[in-house]
Amino acid sequence: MSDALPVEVTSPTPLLELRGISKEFPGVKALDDVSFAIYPGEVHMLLGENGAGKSSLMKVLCGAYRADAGEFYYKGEKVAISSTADAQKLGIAVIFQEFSLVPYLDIAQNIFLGREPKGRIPGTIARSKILADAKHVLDTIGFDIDPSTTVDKLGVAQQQMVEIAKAISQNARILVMDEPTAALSDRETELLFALIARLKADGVSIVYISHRMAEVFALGDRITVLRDGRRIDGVRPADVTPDQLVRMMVGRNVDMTYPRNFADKPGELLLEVKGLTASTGISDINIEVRRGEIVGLCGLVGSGRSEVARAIFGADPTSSGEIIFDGKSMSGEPDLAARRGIALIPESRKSEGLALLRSVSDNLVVSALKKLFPSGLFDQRGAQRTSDALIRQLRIATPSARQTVGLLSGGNQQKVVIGKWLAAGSKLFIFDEPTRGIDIGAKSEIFALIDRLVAEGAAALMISSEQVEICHVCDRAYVMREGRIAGHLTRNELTEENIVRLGMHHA
Amino acid sequence: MTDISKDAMMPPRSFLSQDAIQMFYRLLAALLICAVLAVLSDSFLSLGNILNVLRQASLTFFIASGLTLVVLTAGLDLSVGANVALSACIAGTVIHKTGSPALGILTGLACGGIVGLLNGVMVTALRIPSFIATYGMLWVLNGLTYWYMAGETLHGFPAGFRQIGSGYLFGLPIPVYLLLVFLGIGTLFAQRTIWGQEIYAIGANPVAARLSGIPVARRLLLVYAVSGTMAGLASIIFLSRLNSAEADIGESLTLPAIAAVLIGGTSLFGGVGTVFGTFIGALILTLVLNGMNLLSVSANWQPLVTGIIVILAVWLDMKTRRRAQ
Amino acid sequence: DGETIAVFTKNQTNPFFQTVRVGADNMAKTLNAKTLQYIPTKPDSIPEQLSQIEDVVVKKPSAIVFTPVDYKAMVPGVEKINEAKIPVVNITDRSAGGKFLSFVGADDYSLGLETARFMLKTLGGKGNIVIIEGVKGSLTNVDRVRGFNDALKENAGAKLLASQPGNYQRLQALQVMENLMQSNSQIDGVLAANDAMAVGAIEALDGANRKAQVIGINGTKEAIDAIKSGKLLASGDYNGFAQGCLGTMMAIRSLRNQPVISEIVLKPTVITKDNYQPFDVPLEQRTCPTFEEASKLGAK
Amino acid sequence: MREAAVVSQPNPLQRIPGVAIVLVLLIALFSAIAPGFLSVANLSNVLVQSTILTMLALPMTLIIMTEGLDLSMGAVLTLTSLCVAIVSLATHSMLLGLGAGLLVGAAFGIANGWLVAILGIPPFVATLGTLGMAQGLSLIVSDGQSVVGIPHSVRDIYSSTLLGIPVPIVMALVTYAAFHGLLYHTRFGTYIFALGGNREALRYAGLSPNKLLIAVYALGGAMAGIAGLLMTARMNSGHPTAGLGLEFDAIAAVAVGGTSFERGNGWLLGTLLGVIAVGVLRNGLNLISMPSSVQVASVGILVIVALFLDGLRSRA
Ligand SMILES: Nc1ncnc2c1ncn2[C@@H]1O[C@H](COP(=O)(O)OP(=O)(O)OP(=O)(O)O)[C@@H](O)[C@H]1O
Ligand SMILES: Nc1ncnc2c1ncn2[C@@H]1O[C@H](COP(=O)(O)OP(=O)(O)OP(=O)(O)O)[C@@H](O)[C@H]1O
Ligand SMILES: [Mg+2]
Ligand SMILES: [Mg+2]
Repeated sequence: MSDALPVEVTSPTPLLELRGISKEFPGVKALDDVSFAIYPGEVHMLLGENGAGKSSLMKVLCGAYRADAGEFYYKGEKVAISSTADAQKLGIAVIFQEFSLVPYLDIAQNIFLGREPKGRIPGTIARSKILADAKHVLDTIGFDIDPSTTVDKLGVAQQQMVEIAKAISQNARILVMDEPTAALSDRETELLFALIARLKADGVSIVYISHRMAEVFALGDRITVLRDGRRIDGVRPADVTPDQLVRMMVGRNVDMTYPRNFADKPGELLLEVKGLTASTGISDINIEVRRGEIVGLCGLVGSGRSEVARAIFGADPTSSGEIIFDGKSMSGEPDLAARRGIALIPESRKSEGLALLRSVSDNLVVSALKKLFPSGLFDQRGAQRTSDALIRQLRIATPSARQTVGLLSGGNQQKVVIGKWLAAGSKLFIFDEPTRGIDIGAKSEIFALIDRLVAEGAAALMISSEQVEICHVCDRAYVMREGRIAGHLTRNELTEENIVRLGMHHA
Repeated sequence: MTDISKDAMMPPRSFLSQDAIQMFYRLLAALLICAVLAVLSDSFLSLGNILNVLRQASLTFFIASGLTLVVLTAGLDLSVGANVALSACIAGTVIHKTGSPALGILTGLACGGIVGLLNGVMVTALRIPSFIATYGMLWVLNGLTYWYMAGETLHGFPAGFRQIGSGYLFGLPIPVYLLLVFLGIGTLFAQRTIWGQEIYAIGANPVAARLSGIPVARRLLLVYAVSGTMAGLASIIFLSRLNSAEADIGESLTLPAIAAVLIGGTSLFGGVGTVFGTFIGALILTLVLNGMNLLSVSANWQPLVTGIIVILAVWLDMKTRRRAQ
Repeated sequence: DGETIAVFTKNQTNPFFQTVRVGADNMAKTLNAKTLQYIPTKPDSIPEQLSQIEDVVVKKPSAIVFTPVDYKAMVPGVEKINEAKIPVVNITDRSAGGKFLSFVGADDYSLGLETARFMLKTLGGKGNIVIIEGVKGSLTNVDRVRGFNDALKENAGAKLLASQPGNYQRLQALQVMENLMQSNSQIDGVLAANDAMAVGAIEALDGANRKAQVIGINGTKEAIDAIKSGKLLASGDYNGFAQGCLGTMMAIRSLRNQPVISEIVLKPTVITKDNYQPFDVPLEQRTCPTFEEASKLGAK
Repeated sequence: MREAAVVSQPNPLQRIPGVAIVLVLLIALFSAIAPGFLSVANLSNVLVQSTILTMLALPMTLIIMTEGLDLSMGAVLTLTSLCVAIVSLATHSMLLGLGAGLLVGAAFGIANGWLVAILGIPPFVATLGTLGMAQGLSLIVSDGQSVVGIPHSVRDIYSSTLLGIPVPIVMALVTYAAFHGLLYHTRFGTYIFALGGNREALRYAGLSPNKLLIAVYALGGAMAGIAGLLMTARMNSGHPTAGLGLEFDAIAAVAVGGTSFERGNGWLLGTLLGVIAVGVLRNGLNLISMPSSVQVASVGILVIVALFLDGLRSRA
């Protein structure tokens, strides 16, 4: 522990310490001799690029993965954590990056899964108690919802809140949050931050993984940076600048201003949406996108941005309105849109973007099959060549193009989803939260990529919940509210305040 | 967590593709069965017997090859056997009525194909899970066939037509040539065409496939129609081989075909498997039944042995195949 | 007049039961009665036939003509019919219990015995023989195969090579035969427990360019054609038509308070090249034995 | 969070699957055209006939909710029915027979669970394999013959009544109540939802999905044992093909009843309605003497129509 930080005098021994943790997956050394200490009542930020091993380390911590090597010390005493039960006994609770919710159970049952209050008859559950307890926990985190709602009815943000409630309810001493805000809107994020402050005051230690630099400085008491499965350094937020952190994470300098060559003169009209209405809850949508520009689509979670994207792409049926692409009216299934040159990078890469069991190569060429093999005859080597080129171009961290895509880290998976549309040579790219769960290095690469695409004559429509990104990157933006376009912001008007003002209800 | 750590223990991908290794194991198993049978029965290794095995395997293979495509899309077609029965009966009637085998063959294939297409429509347009849709179809087809045949048997077909099922060419039964042809076509289609790739993609994740611009509904229609048409082909082979057709021929064909697909390493979850594997699967099944006949094992043991083989084959497959969680 | 007779048969797929049903329909029409056919949707399904009995008991037909899908398992069903006081005639397989007005059937044992005897006579009392059995445990199969075996025992020169089941199915019989031909270079005679299997065996022999004498049982149209063309040596006449029509006749007669014959066991006829003509007519044109002819059979 | 608060409450009407509509329509239709359909005797018939299928379809619902399937149920039922017959014949004891049936059924269930949970074999494959084994064993222990002469105590199970209600109906009702309580009011039931919905969640909660899975399949096997007793009682004999194919009827009933094959979305009452709908359809068609070929097709059409209606409603 040579590189351990000077520790606060009040708590000389860490609450929990991991020493020399190693974990290998086929072809990947996910963790290599990582040591990590958590002190009582601190918020410990864990940073690193996609695939750096953050989630893996936390899964080892909570007993979900068994480490190949390494030791655990709880309050200075050596302990074994070989199952989630062990970890729970030590007071460790985790909010996972992937949800651990059961869709057809209600919120209360999900929160207390495995810890149900016993009913009078053995084996049964005290229904009124579980509901009351759940209500109590939900109130603690400021989430106002009926706990007997089944989880399948909830949106992503709401599910994330339930996930948080579930972890809180365990009264943990150590709470791990793996990118908890990735799916939250600002309102919920604020609630979460307030909650974190309260927990901290109660002496709960929090390990917090995030790709959002602002959060790192707003919340963190201490920062540990991982890179390629190794612990690079541990620092205090006061002692570093964002740039330094980024350099630690990626091992080189990264420009975080997302420089763009804004189009002074937008190109010809590529996409024109007129009065689009769909049963998914959007109505009278009017949007224009020209070649060479990046158009933002912002608004609160649930304002219908994804629905607009899906309707344009033909993924949802529309009831009225017109979509004119490249001068011609268009209506039909996604295959038609794709053939015409529209690309959709969907909101959920795992369920909508990737065939997780197939290889990186298979996923990269799937949209470009017609283009790459005009004869209709498929050739594995040709596919391999194309995907190797894309892997290099996008810097996808994978042992080979043959690797199963489900084994890549989230950020690299996202790159694969984008890569498949590059291969297809699309003209209009619709990005739905393209940087969700993506590290800073990858983020700037992706923005650079989008910039290059539009510079070469393509166009982009970008949905993002991170208003900073919209403001930095977009030429102009539409703001949505309750399924309608609430306003349009030109390059000069594009500020976070304006977005919020237009997007808020009854502004 | 044991699953994940077990996964993690598996060897990394080697240069040989996973599928090739799987196929190698499977061939090895088939050869092993052959070796055991050759030791136990002197008649096993005779040319005649080997041709027998191939010919018997071919009928299962025709049905199972189309089914493989369906299973690759994570679907299932339980109606194949009933489809064979109906197609055989209709094709047989056409041959009887018109005297033209060619017309009969076309009708049989068309009938099979149309039934398959209807399955496809139920799965795509009506969005009924394939397992249930084809189970419903199975009974509808049975009802139709029973009504149409009214307990009669069709029999006695022109000699030329009968050659397809029972004739020889250069010492090899004609179904064996057909088997090789369709094995080739099936493999090429699945592995070497973009349609094949799209089918794998659909099986692996239908939602992602649709959002990747694959016309999922059309491909599924194609796959079910192909499966139906292959059942139609099997009905023609059946008709010409047995020189007759009756309403109940289908029932005993479905489960062996599914078993062949599974033994052949195609995953019911879709996206994994090959037509060649199905061929080996059909071969292994046939070999075992053939062996039991040669050794005069009571037929009471057949379901038991088949059951064990199916489980064993899939288990070994999983042991040797590395999967993402 | 106008009685409704519920006719139960085992399945819709075996041509034999079609002849039974046509026989019953014919007789009912002649006697101005009506038939209702009950057939399990899954061939030979015991639970389904039991359900059908229960449903029919609610419907109360005048009488029932009954073929049990399984002669032992259907006894509770028959008892239900008895309880409901619906007169019932048993045809084809003799039920192991219950009260019947009358039984009409063919004697499977002597059918097996006589057809096998005929083949062995043709072969000169010697040769290598294989038996292709039907569904294990079914009454017809047990008795037919017993008949085959007893005929073989009478001929010291005949050697039984194998006795394998083909489950009354053409394809299975064909494959079993193909496989048996591999382990046995000389097969002189094939005793098949029904016609479909006999024809399957013939296809296998043809395919291998081998010759053997084959016999079947049931006297189906297909078998008659095969006998005509010389491919099939003989088929035992199981006479479904007569079973159906006589069964129905007994049921209606009893309803009309006419005398019935309590047991008719149809004599086995071995259909061969020399006597097939009366069987070579469409089902509908066959004639039913008269009551007097039937009494003679009953007096056997 | 105002914008997120508009969660639609589960609308009970929306949960009525296609089968409920179909069932009401069928009952109305047959009451009108089939004389005797509405008689107490006939309705009791329909219900009694549905009991064996109920016994299979209820545990099948749970198994399907775990994203599983049990194709071996029909064959295991056949085997347990034979066991009941053989053991009660040998010992003259109905209870010993039932015990044997339960034991063999549970053993097959545990084997299924073991194959699925521990060896990780897909349920379809594992149970297709055990289907073959159970069927083979049935043929082997019975040598293809019926087993008869079993004591009357077995038969009485099927034919006697309790407070004027036929015992099989009582058994089915008790079973339904037990399953309902189990699924909706116990921890085990909660975990069944999780087995299909999110197995990882169970692991993180420190529970063993494998043990739970084995328990679910074992329950299925044991229920096949009880159904085996009913089957033997019904036939007053054991028969090596008696229950073949029943598993598909059970699966069809579950599917018709609105249980989906994904993510643990199951509905127990729907299954019961599904079973009854199949029973009503068969019974009604028999009463109006529909030609058998139409009856064959009818169940297929029922399945397709019910699922189509379900699809329509879920999309609406
Ligand atoms: N079950 C697994 N099998 C094989 N490889 C795995 C598995 N889980 C993770 N990996 C690999 O281990 C490495 C670390 O992954 P991990 O999920 O810990 O990254 P991360 O830092 O959380 O990234 P992200 O920010 O994208 O979530 C990656 O290369 C990933 O592909
Ligand atoms: N208030 C809500 N009530 C119920 N479900 C909601 C609500 N808001 C959002 N959802 C769910 O979350 C999904 C995402 O919402 P939608 O796509 O309309 O919003 P968006 O503006 O695209 O937001 P996001 O930033 O999450 O993509 C919706 O399809 C819906 O299922
Ligand atoms: Mg992660
Ligand atoms: Mg969205």
